[in-house]
Amino acid sequence: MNRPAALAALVSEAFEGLVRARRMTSLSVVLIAISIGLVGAFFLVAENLRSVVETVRDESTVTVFLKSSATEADRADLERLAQATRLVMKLRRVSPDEARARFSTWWKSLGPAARSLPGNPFPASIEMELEPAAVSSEALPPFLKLLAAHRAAEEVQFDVEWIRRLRGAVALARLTGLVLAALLTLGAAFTIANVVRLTILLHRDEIEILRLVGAPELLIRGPFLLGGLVQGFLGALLALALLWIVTRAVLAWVAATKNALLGVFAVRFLPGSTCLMLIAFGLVAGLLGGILAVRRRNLAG
Amino acid sequence: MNRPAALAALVSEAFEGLVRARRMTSLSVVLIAISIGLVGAFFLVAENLRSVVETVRDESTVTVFLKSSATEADRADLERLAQATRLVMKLRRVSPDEARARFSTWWKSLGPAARSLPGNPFPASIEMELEPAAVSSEALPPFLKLLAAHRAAEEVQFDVEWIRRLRGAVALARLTGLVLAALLTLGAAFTIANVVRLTILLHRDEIEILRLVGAPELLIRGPFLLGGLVQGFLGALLALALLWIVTRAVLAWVAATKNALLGVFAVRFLPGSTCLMLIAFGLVAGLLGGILAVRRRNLAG
Amino acid sequence: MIEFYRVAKEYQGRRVLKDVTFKAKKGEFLFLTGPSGAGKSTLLRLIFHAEKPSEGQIIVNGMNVSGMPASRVPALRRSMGIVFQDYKLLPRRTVLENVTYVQKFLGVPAAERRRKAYQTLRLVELHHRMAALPEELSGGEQQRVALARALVNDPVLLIADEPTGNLDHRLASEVMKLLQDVSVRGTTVLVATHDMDLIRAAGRRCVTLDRGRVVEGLVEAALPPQAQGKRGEPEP
Amino acid sequence: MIEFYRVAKEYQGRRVLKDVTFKAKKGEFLFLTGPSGAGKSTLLRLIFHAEKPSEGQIIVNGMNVSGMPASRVPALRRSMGIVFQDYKLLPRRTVLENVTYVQKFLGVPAAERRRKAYQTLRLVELHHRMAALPEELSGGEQQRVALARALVNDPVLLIADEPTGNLDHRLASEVMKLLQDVSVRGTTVLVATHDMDLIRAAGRRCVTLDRGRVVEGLVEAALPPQAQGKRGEPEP
Ligand SMILES: Nc1ncnc2c1ncn2[C@@H]1O[C@H](COP(=O)(O)OP(=O)(O)OP(=O)(O)O)[C@@H](O)[C@H]1O
Ligand SMILES: Nc1ncnc2c1ncn2[C@@H]1O[C@H](COP(=O)(O)OP(=O)(O)OP(=O)(O)O)[C@@H](O)[C@H]1O
Ligand SMILES: [Mg+2]
Ligand SMILES: [Mg+2]
Repeated sequence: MNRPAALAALVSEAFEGLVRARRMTSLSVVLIAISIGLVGAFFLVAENLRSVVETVRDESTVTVFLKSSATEADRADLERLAQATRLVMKLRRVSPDEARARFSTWWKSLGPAARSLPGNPFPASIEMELEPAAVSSEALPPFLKLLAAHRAAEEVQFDVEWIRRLRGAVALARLTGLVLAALLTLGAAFTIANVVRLTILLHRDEIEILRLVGAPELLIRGPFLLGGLVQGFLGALLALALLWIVTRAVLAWVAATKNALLGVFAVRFLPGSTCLMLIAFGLVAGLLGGILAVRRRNLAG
Repeated sequence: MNRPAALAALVSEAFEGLVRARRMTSLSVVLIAISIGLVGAFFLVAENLRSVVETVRDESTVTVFLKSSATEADRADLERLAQATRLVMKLRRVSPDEARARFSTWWKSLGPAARSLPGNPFPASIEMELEPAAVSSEALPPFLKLLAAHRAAEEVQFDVEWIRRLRGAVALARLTGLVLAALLTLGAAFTIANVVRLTILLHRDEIEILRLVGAPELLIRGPFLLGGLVQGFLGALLALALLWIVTRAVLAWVAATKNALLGVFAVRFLPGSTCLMLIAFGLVAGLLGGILAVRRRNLAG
Repeated sequence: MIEFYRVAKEYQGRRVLKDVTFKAKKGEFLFLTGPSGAGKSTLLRLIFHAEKPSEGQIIVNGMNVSGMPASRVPALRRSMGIVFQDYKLLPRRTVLENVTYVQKFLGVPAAERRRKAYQTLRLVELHHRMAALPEELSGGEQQRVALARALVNDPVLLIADEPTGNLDHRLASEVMKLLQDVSVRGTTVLVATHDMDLIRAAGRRCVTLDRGRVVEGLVEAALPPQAQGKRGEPEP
Repeated sequence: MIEFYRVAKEYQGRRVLKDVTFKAKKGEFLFLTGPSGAGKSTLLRLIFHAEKPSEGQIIVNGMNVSGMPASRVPALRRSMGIVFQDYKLLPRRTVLENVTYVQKFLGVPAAERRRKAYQTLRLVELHHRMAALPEELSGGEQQRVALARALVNDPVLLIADEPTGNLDHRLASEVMKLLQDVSVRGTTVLVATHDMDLIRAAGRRCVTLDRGRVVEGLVEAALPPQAQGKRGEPEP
């Protein structure tokens, strides 16, 4: 037995089989692409919503609006208070001018008007960006109370309910996301295994004949295993291509739409590592599907 | 030809076929269930995130913090100003006591402490809930400017950037959701059609024989059509059952977890109408799949 | 009943039937013979519209088969009984179901189907295997099931492609007797075979094909073997 | 070479082979005959381990087939050439691929496979149809492809189940001549058939089965037909 030639024959057989059963092959590639594509779509959405999640984290900021009577010593005192706790990550003073400038940036058309206001209606403030853990920390309420009681503080703004809700939403979305991702992954593996199994069922007559004429098991199963692998690979590539096209389309839509609100999102494609992961997933699923499908029990038909 | 008997034979044939090919049937039912389940999962997530979306709408509120010197006339003046525009949906006065009470509800453990504070650090305010369209309206900036310039206003709070971002996030999520739902629906229909087609491919030898012995086309195709319908129906039922179990599981997890942040979500199952829609989807997809699959061209093998 | 007029059949440029003309009257029993690959099966397949002729006219039962719309083909085939050379039994159905499958959908009640199938299977000595699947039958048994299926519905035309190829002598003669009985009752019977002994024993008209051509339109029985043995089969 | 010792085979309680004992020596040419359903194919299937015997011992080529592990079955089958009663050709492969499929995976180069296939197909007069698919062949042509596949690899044992059932007389005798040549070159040949003429013409040993039992262990050729015609086939 000439091993390299036999191997070459096996590989060529697998490819010929895929080409001969063009329709079946494209069908299973598309089914696999759908499965992997859904997993990919999930990651894509997650990737693009990450900025929102990060925004939510950014927003856990306590703003202390200062009385106009507040002195430099008052400010330093407030800052010392903040730094004494482990809750605050970053401190930033916002002067009334800065507040007005910020307002102008947000409302560009209003900028000149804001600058020409008699006096400055915006109070000075200190923004205290909290540590991520701070929101649910037990030390936060006393700290807020301390700030509110400070003589220089006009108003302490920390919309807890709002943040609680958002955090809940994000946690729920994460949870559903995880469940969904797990389901999708299982579904994709299941689909691929079954597509390979169906291919085998479709060829059960051939398999019976090959067995009867003494074809080695490796030769009978090999092409299906290889075929599963190739289909998994092609499916993953197709899925990535489809996702890329969808991403482009969304981007084009976002760019074309006059809705400025969407402009804040830089629609991103999946990072390279995720793409590789999806391809690996296709390969592994194809191989596993093939292995599952060609167990002797299944081949016996 | 005895028509009722023939019809009964057709139906019984379809069911016998499904039972005889148990493995194939359960396989395609599961594949269909996965397809429909994904669509359903999407709706389920959408259903449960709707409250968040509604929250975002709630939050387009302008809060005018009042100077302690503000008189009743000032308040009425501000309210008049607000009502003169078409931007404001609802007005609400928040007294310092109310603000403190609200704070206490949010931070239950802090309630007594807040009440025992010397004096009341919370300023009075007027909350102006905006019309949904107001956020992107051109009339909003001048209105905000007007409010800020009012003699009784200490501070006008309307975190535009924040709202812009959230609105963008919601819009993007909606868009991705729509694209995803469309893809999922297409994917489900495609899967079902192809599962039925594969069933037919698996029976191509029988179909050829039936043709040769003069079986009427209706008899050849009927069982596959009916089979597609039944598989679609069973798949939809299975999908709903799976989704229900997942919902229960998430609910149990939320209840068991100590994370109070998740408590704000009442995890809901799909409304009855959506369930019916999914079942109808399964039926239609099964039937369409069957029709597509049994076109003469496909049956010719 | 069956009329071929200058029929030709081509597959990808290969002519497997050329200028075939013959007639079979109602109730006639006609043999079709010729060496392997002569075109016997192809000729039969033209009759039940499994293939379309490349040239010529085919009239079956007064209908022009060559130009028949697809929608009328099933009824045409149901009016015939066909024994295929490779049997074409439904693989995952019992013998009973194989024999009466089409009747079921024409609304024939189960009891009647069973009775009819039993009677017909008795004729081919397989009534005790009604519940068996084809793969549980021997080659000859499968062939007899195929014959029973063709006979069960009292067809006006019976087409049998090599119906005794896997049967021993005794069964083969039984089957031929059966076919002759059927033809006596008015059914036109057309049997393709290369078993010259059968043809001789039956003593019926015979059309001989060779490489797609009719070389002998009419061979009466009991002629000396040489009359058909153009290609010189070694005689026992 | 082949030895059956008190072999029995049962399917769901039906005994289709009972107490079968016989021997075939290396290079011998042995016929197996008997009426339809006698158990010929079942006996052959036991030899290449497509079925396991319910009782008894089967020795093939010095190996005990009855207790053979599944992993050694493919090699056993590759050492034989098998012609199946229903041919078992790969449906979507050309004649060439059908004949040399297994060799391809044993690393035999394409040119050599082609040459060998051509030579073998010439013997059955099908060398001009190497590119055809089985469905494009007549029944007899398919049967000859099956024979070519069995012969192509110079097997030590050739098993042929009804190899001439769809062949005309001339081809049938050619095939028998071919099988005898093969046996002369040292291959053991075992042919199941109910064509008594063939057996008589070949003049070889013959095992006759009836309802699963060996009723005649040894029938020499050229005996008067009555000697085998126990069940009374009508003679021409
Ligand atoms: N679909 C096809 N494509 C190409 N050639 C075909 C096709 N069907 C049949 N042929 C060829 O036509 C010729 C006649 O075939 P046919 O089956 O009619 O022969 P036959 O007389 O029935 O032979 P046998 O006795 O072996 O069954 C054969 O050479 C065969 O190879
Ligand atoms: N898988 C099976 N299950 C049940 N019965 C079977 C099975 N295979 C064969 N038989 C029965 O065993 C008997 C012998 O079958 P076998 O195929 O060996 O006959 P044979 O001698 O080859 O007949 P033929 O000449 O018709 O091919 C038959 O009655 C057949 O129905
Ligand atoms: Mg033929
Ligand atoms: Mg047999």
